[in-house]
Amino acid sequence: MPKTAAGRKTETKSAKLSANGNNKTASKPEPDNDSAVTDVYDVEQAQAEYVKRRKSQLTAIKKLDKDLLGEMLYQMILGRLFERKCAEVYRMGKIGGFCHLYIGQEAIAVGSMMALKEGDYVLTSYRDHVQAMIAGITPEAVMAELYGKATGNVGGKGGSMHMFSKEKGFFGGHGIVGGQIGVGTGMAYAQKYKGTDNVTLCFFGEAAVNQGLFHESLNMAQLWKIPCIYICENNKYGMGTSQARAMSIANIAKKAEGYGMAGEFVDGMDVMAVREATLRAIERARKDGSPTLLEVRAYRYMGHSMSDPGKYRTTEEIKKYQQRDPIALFQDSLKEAKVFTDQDFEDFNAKAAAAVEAAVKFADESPFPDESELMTDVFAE
Amino acid sequence: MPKTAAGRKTETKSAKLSANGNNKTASKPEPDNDSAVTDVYDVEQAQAEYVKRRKSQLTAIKKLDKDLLGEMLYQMILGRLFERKCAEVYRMGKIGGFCHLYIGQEAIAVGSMMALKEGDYVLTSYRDHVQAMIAGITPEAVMAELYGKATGNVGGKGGSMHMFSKEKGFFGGHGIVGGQIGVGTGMAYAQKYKGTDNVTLCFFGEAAVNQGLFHESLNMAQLWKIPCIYICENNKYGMGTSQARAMSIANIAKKAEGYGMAGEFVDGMDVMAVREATLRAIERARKDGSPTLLEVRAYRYMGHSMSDPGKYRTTEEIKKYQQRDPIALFQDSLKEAKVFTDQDFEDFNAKAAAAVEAAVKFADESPFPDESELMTDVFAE
Amino acid sequence: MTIRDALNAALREELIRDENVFIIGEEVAEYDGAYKVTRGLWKEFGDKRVVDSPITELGFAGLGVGAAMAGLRPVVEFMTWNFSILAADQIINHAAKMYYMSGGQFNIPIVFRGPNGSAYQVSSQHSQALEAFYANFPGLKVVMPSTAADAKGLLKSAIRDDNPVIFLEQETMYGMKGEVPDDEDFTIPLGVADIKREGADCTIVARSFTVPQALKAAEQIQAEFGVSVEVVDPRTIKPLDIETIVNSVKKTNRLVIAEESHAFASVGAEISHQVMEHAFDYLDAPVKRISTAEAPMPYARNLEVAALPSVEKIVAAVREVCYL
Amino acid sequence: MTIRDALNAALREELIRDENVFIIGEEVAEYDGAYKVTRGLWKEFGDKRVVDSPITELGFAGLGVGAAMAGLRPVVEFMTWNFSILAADQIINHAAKMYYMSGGQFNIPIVFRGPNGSAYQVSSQHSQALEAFYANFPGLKVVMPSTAADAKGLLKSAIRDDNPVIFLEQETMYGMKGEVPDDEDFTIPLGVADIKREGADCTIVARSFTVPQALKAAEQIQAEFGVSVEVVDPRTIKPLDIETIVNSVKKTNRLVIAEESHAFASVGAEISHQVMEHAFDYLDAPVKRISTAEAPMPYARNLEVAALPSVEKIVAAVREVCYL
Ligand SMILES: Cc1ncc(C[n+]2csc(CCOP(=O)(O)OP(=O)(O)O)c2C)c(N)n1
Ligand SMILES: Cc1ncc(C[n+]2csc(CCOP(=O)(O)OP(=O)(O)O)c2C)c(N)n1
Ligand SMILES: [Mg+2]
Ligand SMILES: [Mg+2]
Repeated sequence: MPKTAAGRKTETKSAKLSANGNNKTASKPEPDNDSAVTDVYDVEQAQAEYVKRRKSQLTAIKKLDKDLLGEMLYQMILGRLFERKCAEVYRMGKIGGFCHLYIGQEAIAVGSMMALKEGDYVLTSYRDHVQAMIAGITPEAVMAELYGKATGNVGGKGGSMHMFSKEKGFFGGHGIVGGQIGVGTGMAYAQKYKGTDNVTLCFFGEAAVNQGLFHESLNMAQLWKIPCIYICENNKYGMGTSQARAMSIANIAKKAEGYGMAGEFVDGMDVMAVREATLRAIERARKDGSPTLLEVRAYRYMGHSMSDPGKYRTTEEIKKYQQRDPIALFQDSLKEAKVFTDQDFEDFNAKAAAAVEAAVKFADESPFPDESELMTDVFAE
Repeated sequence: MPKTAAGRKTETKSAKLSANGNNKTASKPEPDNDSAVTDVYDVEQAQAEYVKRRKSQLTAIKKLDKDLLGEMLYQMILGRLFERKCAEVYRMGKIGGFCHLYIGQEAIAVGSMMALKEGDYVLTSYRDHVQAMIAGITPEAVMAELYGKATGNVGGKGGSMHMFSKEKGFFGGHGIVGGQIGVGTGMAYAQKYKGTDNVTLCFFGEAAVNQGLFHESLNMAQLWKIPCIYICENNKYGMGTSQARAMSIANIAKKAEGYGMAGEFVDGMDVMAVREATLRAIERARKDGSPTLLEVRAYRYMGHSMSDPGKYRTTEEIKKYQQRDPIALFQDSLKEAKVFTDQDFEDFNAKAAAAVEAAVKFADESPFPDESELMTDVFAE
Repeated sequence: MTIRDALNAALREELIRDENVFIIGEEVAEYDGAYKVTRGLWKEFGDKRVVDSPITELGFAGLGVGAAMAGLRPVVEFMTWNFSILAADQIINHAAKMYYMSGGQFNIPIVFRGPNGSAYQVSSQHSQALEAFYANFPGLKVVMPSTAADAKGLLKSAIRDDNPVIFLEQETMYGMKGEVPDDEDFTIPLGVADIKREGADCTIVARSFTVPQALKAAEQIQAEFGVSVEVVDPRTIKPLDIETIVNSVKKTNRLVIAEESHAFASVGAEISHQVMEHAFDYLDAPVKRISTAEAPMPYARNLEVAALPSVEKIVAAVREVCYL
Repeated sequence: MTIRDALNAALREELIRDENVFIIGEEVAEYDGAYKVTRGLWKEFGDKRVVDSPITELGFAGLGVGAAMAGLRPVVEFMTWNFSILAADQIINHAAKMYYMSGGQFNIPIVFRGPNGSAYQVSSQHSQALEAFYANFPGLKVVMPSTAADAKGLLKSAIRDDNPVIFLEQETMYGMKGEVPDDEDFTIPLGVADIKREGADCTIVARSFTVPQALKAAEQIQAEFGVSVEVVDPRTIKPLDIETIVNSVKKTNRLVIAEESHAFASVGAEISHQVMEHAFDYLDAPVKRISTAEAPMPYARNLEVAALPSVEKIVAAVREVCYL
């Protein structure tokens, strides 16, 4: 009988349903040692591998345009500061509904999206503020949307989970776990149908992989060579449920084989690694439409949403993953490669902080939508 | 980029969406040579492998109880003759709605179901007459159901697609492609929950594998060790669409790996091979609930349903597969093993033919349900 | 021309007219469609425009939604609407809401179509009429043609519409014949009811499956009682042309609603309520509704017939509201 | 006791009473439930009885249906009913029809439960009220409690019922308090409406979200106009206790229906139609319906408030039907 593949340290055992459960009194969880779901992301090992590829990475960094590197770092910092501010103003009651923050995962969006070209498309889940800004929606418009203001990027109609910009090729912001996997497949289908060599980046969490739509979409994508790049942001948890408690295998990239698709595992704390893996996937997709499944492993620093007390994990665990903070790692490399100095980093930080402040001010000062807006945009004319 | 695994002769290429499709006039299918979906079932190779294991199979046959072997053969013959009769009376207008025949696949149901024990459960798709009879529903009750008579096994309420018997552990007869995969997972879940070592056999076609529910169910089954044996009856077509045109890989058993599940490929024309693979799966399942995915390859001799003209395949193709007819193969072995003689085969045939005639007579003479039945069985009291 | 051929012609003309239109669904291409509505289209237009999908309803509906967001105009066939329930999340949570939740940026020009309702003993999992299911959600248009001309004109409008349209056909009606204008620009606007038969004494609002029944019932009533029945076919359920219905009721003062769907929270209930809202003082009898029995559909022919609306049931209903 | 705690108590008591009862859903166990309805149950009953599922709505609904066929009594939580749309095929095509299509052999004793409707700015994909969606299908019972006592008594009945029950809660009401009998055998039968306030001049039929609103509206109308409003809460949508509603209307001659769902083909439309059927001659004014606006739910607080039913809207409706 096959054991679950790969995986490093055994962490959680999946145990359910004891076979001798006929006792009337409650039975306690009974660990099932036969089941080998393992930790999806071992910090030490990831770091060891990172150290190994560090040298070639520095070479790669030196070859890149300084402006691009600066923009990559800036977007990561902006994303970080913007999300921190969201938490702050959410607690003040300025943002309503759900609010899912991206802190800790910045390297994924930046590394992948900044490898795109004009005409490529992006879509993601409800955890969408940072992707929206990288796509080019202004922090003002995103923050105003979070406030539910008329100046928000969708006029206050969508809120945190539903950022969109047709102009910037940003196709949302979707609230149904996994729903965007089908939609993204269709967007890429249209790109190929129209005869372009454009691609779609479709982001989703590791828990979304368990949805049937993932399976249906990947089969069609490989069958028809649809140029969709499926980026699974494996941040270890779907709400309070760790991957080990929800999925029968540890290595999601391996699922690609079941579709005959290219699959790759990527260190999501390393923005350059994300960039390079994305570029490989993009090359395949532009050539003949071949799709790719990337499993990018990172960690969600904050709770699932602003209303999550986060009792399902320890502070130690969080601290452990934070040792490999994507911004810190990237700054180290940039410094070592002599692209930027500490002063530059401070400047980026200051610029991002100012942008965030401006966004909040803009949102604060903007009006709520007119009540007549309730009935507009139901149907296109 | 990974190629699709295994597979023998390349048969159909999946080609869609040409990248340069901007011409206003219709574009013809453009074969995509990069895509390696292969024939799922090569007759010569299957036969060669069969010949190889023939000797050990004869030994196995000799070890089995003669009554069991006789019952296996009889059920295969009965299934064959019953289905032929269905086609005949369907054309006479005695059966309404859809009617999906099982001819060519008898070894799958017989080989697997006759490996079960008391308390095990079975469910399948709309192609359910033969499974229903093996479970123990009488040919009379099945035929009367096809006629929509009050004496039918569900009182005329279900028809061809919806045979059920609680008493016999036969859980349907389901019309939504793939729907029974979720239901079967739950039945096996209940078996484990109740502390039994029973298992569920869940049958479905190869086209049902593309449904999201397959993916959702297999993940849960492996995660929680649910004793469900997933039997994919790969008869090469889902209606008029060959597997190669609907699925991005050829080897369905391989999909088990994406769930860390045991997976096995089985020759579905060889009833003994099906039996043995099922017994291996049953052993795993009884031990600790471990599920298995069996891909059992056979061929659908008839159209998808009685209304299918079957233009998507050639007579040659059908004939080719019929060379390895499961009943003929089994009879050869039984004869060579000196278990039964030609006279025995004739007797089985005669008995089955009589049973089918009796079923038709019973159905013909039975009354239609009383109109008051329309509103019964909507809710249980 | 049959309804089947009228639908086929509409698809063909729109495929020719706009290269962004493509058809996707199970068996729509090489098999010519499970019910032959797409017959010949794959041969004529090829793999790019007419696409056989795996059995993966949620998946190809989602693919359609994404393709529509990116500027294509997919026509998604469900082999029957029963299977669309698997795809309902993409229809309701995605197609219907995208335009609104994107603040008017991404409209979804998509048509979901296929046969709805019963089809001669195909039993409970294959016999549902789903118009109420979809009509409850804002953001979807819902269309139900009952004649060949309506089928063609409405399908062309649906494909040209910039919004998601639920287009519900009826398998047992595919072979019904009717005159169809031979004009490539012949369309019927969505949201306009059609008076299929003029009358003065009682209104029947029927749709799809029940329209031919209502017309027959009207003839019978006329012959037997000399009572003149008007038959109104809303054709589009959403937006609903309530005005035409209300005007008819204001004239006849009596209303029977005949529908193939189940009754509870049906489109018939909605029409009944709206008529009361707009013509309360004109009603001389309570609105009478004929729907499919409140049971899953049985297989046995006699039970199926008993479950479905029929000419007899409609006649009885008219007699009831007219006190005949 | 809050509605949340009442539901929790019902679940706990039924888990103790019958070992075939188990709870499955996303975050129901270790997380104590996304909205804490299952708080403490996993600690008390363990992995076997309270099961965290992957995000796989169709899958675990199907698992529940199969387990119910095999004799268990699953309580399936949808984190919100919006996500149940993904599972609708297992609910409608499988759970609802199994008993019928198996000729009465396999009943499905299952409860699907979770919050329905809006929940403070959670936007269009998370704010739908789905009672009409499910109530259209025979074979399902549909329950919508509005008080703590009803929540407990009805949930216990739902779990003990031998049929699939759609149990619709409301997130914004989980914290509402009310008296709850402290009796393990306290149940409320499905299918019995409750008169939440007696009155003589006008009837409001409200359910779930709109019940507290209707009660407030009734007080306001009483205070301002001296008009006495009766508030009827059907509690169970299917089977619907139309008799209690009709008797109320026969007394008051006026009816307002307040509901959180969208209007088109809603449960309100059904009640309106049935009232007309049974009390046509008693109605002194057309039935007035208050529903959520016919648009997907917007995020902005002011738009959301404008979209939803409210005390003010109900007051205005009562004034309209009473000509005040
Ligand atoms: C279909 C559906 N089911 C459940 C939810 C509730 N929900 C929102 S996010 C979430 C967890 C998703 O986890 P994952 O896919 O890993 O993404 P992450 O939040 O970690 O980015 C859940 C259960 C939902 N929005 N949609
Ligand atoms: C959800 C759903 N989609 C489509 C259909 C129509 N349909 C019935 S059988 C079938 C083909 C299924 O093929 P497969 O799973 O290979 O099983 P086989 O018929 O070959 O036994 C289709 C498309 C259906 N019944 N349910
Ligand atoms: Mg996650
Ligand atoms: Mg098949």
